[in-house]
Amino acid sequence: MSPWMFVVTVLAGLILLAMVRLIRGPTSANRVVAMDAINTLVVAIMIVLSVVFKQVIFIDVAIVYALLSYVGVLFIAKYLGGEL
Amino acid sequence: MTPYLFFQGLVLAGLIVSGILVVTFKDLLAAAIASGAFSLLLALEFYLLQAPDVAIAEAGIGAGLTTAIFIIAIRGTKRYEEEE
Amino acid sequence: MFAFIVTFLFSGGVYLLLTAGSGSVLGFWAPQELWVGLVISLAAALMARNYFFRTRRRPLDYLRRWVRAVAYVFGPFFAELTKANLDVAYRVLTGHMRPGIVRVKTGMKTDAATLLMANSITLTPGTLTVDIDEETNDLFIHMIDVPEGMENRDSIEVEELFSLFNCPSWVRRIAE
Amino acid sequence: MIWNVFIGLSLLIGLVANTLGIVGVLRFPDVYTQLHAETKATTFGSIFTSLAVILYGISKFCQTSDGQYVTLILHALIAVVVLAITNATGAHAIARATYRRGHRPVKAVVDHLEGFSK
Repeated sequence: MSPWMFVVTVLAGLILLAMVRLIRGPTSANRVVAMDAINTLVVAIMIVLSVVFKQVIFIDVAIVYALLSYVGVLFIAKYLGGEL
Repeated sequence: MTPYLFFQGLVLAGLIVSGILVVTFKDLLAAAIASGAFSLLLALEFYLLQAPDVAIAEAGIGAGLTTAIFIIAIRGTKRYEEEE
Repeated sequence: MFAFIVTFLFSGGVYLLLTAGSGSVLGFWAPQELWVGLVISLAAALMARNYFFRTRRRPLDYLRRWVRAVAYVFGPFFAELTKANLDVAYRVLTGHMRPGIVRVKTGMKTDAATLLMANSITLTPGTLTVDIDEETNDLFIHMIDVPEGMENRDSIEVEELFSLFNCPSWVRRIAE
Repeated sequence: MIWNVFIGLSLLIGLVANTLGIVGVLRFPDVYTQLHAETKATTFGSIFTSLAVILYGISKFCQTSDGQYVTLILHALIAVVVLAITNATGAHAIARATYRRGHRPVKAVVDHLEGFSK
């Protein structure tokens, strides 16, 4: 088991842990926080996985993904704040 | 079981959990947030299956566009919630 | 004309940065990437020169700002981020906190400086930007551990938030 | 050889920081403190796991001088910068929306934003 694969597996376990907050969170804002944490972890996983797969093109997916998931978070935040 | 398969099992477990959450939440905004998390993990799964172009499309449509459409629909209709 | 050259050089540089490693001409680039980059940067410079380059500053001044921004990110900012993580680790393990929302006078003059300051505050120890007073550019921050005596004051100065480096003066020199 | 030590060290720091961040999200009582843990710790952890990738690219480039490792380094750097900026701004947006919705921080000793309205 290479160290890269170990790191990626632990990060996936952390995603499942963050999902506990997604289930339990008393308000919607707590759930958005959990979703934001999942976003960051997925981007980190994608960057590390491009080393495992040995293909440089895969790292571009992480950039696009980081930019686009941010749009979803901003949209939900605007709705929560009553500005939409 | 190889580490790679174990990691993919973790991601699939996250997909199943968030999919169940989308169906069971009574608060529609929370369901929209869970659906956002679902499409984020789906993009990661496409990435794992060596399809970066599909992953980019899924990140754009699932995380950005679908969340925005759901939020606009909730604003236009009704958000069922008990208390907050 | 001057705005055109600056925009051309900037967009061409970004294109070269994104496609570095595609071939072996001039070290890192494939020849077709160089030609396409030339055409695209010319088109971008023709279209966007009046939007991208508004103020009439000298080019050396711009260069100095960019160098300073990079130095800020890798030096003081990273040190404060490390300290912030030790702080968060302490709070997570012990659960000791004393939260509150405090008004901070920043004294920044431009929007860009306020943005950079707000993002720096969010990623530095124990503070999180919540809202902004748009007339005076004051920030409202959530502190996880308000020091004794601070809750009686009306507002605090931004310099009191940073202990290792003087980040506000860096931000002022970069973005004002 | 020395590169491997640095890569392992930064991977370890990244894992520890990410774990602390998620534990903080699970443990802290209200949205604001959860945002503290989430923003700082997961950004720091992702920076360090990406730093390991960058160090790997540098070591491989020193051995083989293959151009694709330059692409790896530069794009990982861009991804990290994008991640830091979007994380900070997203945390700001969530905190502002939460305050406007009417949730106050629990057990707050001071609240200057209380009477402030636009």
